[in-house]
Amino acid sequence: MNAGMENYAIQLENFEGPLDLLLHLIKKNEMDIYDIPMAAITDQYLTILDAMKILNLDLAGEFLLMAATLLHIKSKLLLPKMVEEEPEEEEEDPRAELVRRLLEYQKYKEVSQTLERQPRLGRDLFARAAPQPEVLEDTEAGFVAVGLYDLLAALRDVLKESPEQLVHEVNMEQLSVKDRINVILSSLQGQESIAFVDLFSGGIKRNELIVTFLALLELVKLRMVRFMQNTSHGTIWLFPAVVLDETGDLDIIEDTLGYT
Amino acid sequence: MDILELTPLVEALIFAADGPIKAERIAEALDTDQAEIMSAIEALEVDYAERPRGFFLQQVSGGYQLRTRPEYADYLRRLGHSRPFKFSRPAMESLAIIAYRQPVTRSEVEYLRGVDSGSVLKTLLEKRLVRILGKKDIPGKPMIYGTTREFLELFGLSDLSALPTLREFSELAPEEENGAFMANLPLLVDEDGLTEL
Amino acid sequence: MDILELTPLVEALIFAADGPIKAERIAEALDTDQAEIMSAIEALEVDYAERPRGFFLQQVSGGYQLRTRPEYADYLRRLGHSRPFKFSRPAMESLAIIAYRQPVTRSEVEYLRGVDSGSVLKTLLEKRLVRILGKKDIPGKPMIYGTTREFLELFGLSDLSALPTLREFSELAPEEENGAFMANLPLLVDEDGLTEL
Repeated sequence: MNAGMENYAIQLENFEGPLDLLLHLIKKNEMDIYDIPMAAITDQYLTILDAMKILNLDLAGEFLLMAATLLHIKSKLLLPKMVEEEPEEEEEDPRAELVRRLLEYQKYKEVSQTLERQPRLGRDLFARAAPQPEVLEDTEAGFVAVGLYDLLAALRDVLKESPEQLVHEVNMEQLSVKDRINVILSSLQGQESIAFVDLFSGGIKRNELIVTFLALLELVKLRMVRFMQNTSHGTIWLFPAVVLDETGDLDIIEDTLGYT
Repeated sequence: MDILELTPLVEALIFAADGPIKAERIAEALDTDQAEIMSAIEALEVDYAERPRGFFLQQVSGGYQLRTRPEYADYLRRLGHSRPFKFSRPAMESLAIIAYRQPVTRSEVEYLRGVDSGSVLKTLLEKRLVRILGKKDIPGKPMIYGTTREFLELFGLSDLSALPTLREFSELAPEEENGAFMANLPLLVDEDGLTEL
Repeated sequence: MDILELTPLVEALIFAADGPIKAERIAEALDTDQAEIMSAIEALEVDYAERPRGFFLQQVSGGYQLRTRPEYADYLRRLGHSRPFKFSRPAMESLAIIAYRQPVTRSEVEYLRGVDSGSVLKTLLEKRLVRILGKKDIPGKPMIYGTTREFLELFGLSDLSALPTLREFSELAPEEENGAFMANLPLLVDEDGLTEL
């Protein structure tokens, strides 16, 4: 790794995620946010991802998703303008959604810094620590203002301790990344696309979620699928990047994935 | 430090201390000598005598503490607690079980909790968070319990289907499982989100 | 009651309350009307402005609370009885998003931040700065989140409308140094919560 890359790798710790990193790159290079040079930014972004290879996979996952988005935007810009089928409809710049996200992210990043500086109880301002003994006598105020979180936490604790079959709810079924890849591919079969969130909906368990995510990353890596974002709602859509065969099954040697 | 500057500062320290605070400790925190602190305390006492405040400076167990004036005690008692009452752990556990597994019998609650829950159940009934739905058609005809409208209101729920599931809860963050997998992810699993100094 | 009598009494009630107290509740405890309480509160504010005290009256979470003056923070931290939250950047970002966009789902937070926010959200829930408001009436019924009273108290906000104005960007703001985030905080507190100068 050269010095520059090392530098990136160290700096990465300071970024909250792909949006933060992109924002930094755009500012550093004094790029016009409304006219982001996709080739340049994608190159820089990917260089950093290379430097991240030594880092763990799940971290890279969120960054990878953005890489796919960048590549997609870049390729869309490179496509020769087709003869418009519906010339009336004004086509949005493929970068528009990304720009909106970056500006929106910047807004919250900035305000979180303002909030951070706000005089804070216990750090900058102090209230009285001990209430008067006089007011402590009267405690029958009834039940108020506990959160649902407390209720759930209580339930979790009970179930954790409780005997018998209730525990099975927490038990995880063993799922392989390979199986999940095939599940995803078969659900893509005959479909134009699937919403990214749909892959994770329906009360999916945590480990399923991780396996699904890993499977998606593999599919991106294998260039079997592409992610796209719907501009109006910002939904991430999953598209098949290849023509899937009848079964939709992919013969993957599990070990090569390195998750087992 | 100037006595005019020192006095409110000493007042602030006495105000925020979690009990009677010794002049010695104030001097230490302000990196000044005790004699100065004593003059500031005297200045405070003069100040409180001149202009009536709701509290006074009391010398107690070798230290100083601000206390409300005794003649206000009646009003203060009427104040009661401004903090919401917190559920006891047993109450919360029982309520959670009833909410999620209703209709449920007392013995089912007790089986899950592993302890007698009669008195907790009684409190929940009294607070109208739980009600008797009827009797279960099994030998012994035990009473079955469920939650009330007040329960929904307390938690701001439109109806019972709005109760989040345990699965949704555990999805928020992995507990132990996948621990190894998630352990070495510097950005994703942020350092506890909040740390305490 | 005479305003001269009422003012120290109101001060005593605010002083003694174990959290921000609403004018309404003071009025109730004193069996008088709220307008009178408000004049007493104003009189207190004038008084505190005239003669510097160690604390001031802050309007927070719909009520009033006495809090030490911010310029004394360093000295008070040296007393070491408080263990303040230190927010990580992910926690602060998520909290800001939840505060401004509530009711908000986890996936909305994650979309805005571009990263998984489950564990941060869980920590914020545990610290009671964020709460589950219920479920959103859309497919999948995701949980929706909002901030709590504790959040307002921690940041000294009278209500959500007192949040710092959200600046709309039409372009990029000048780069803020990485690390500038914490730069102008008096971070003198070491692990023991004690300061060393």
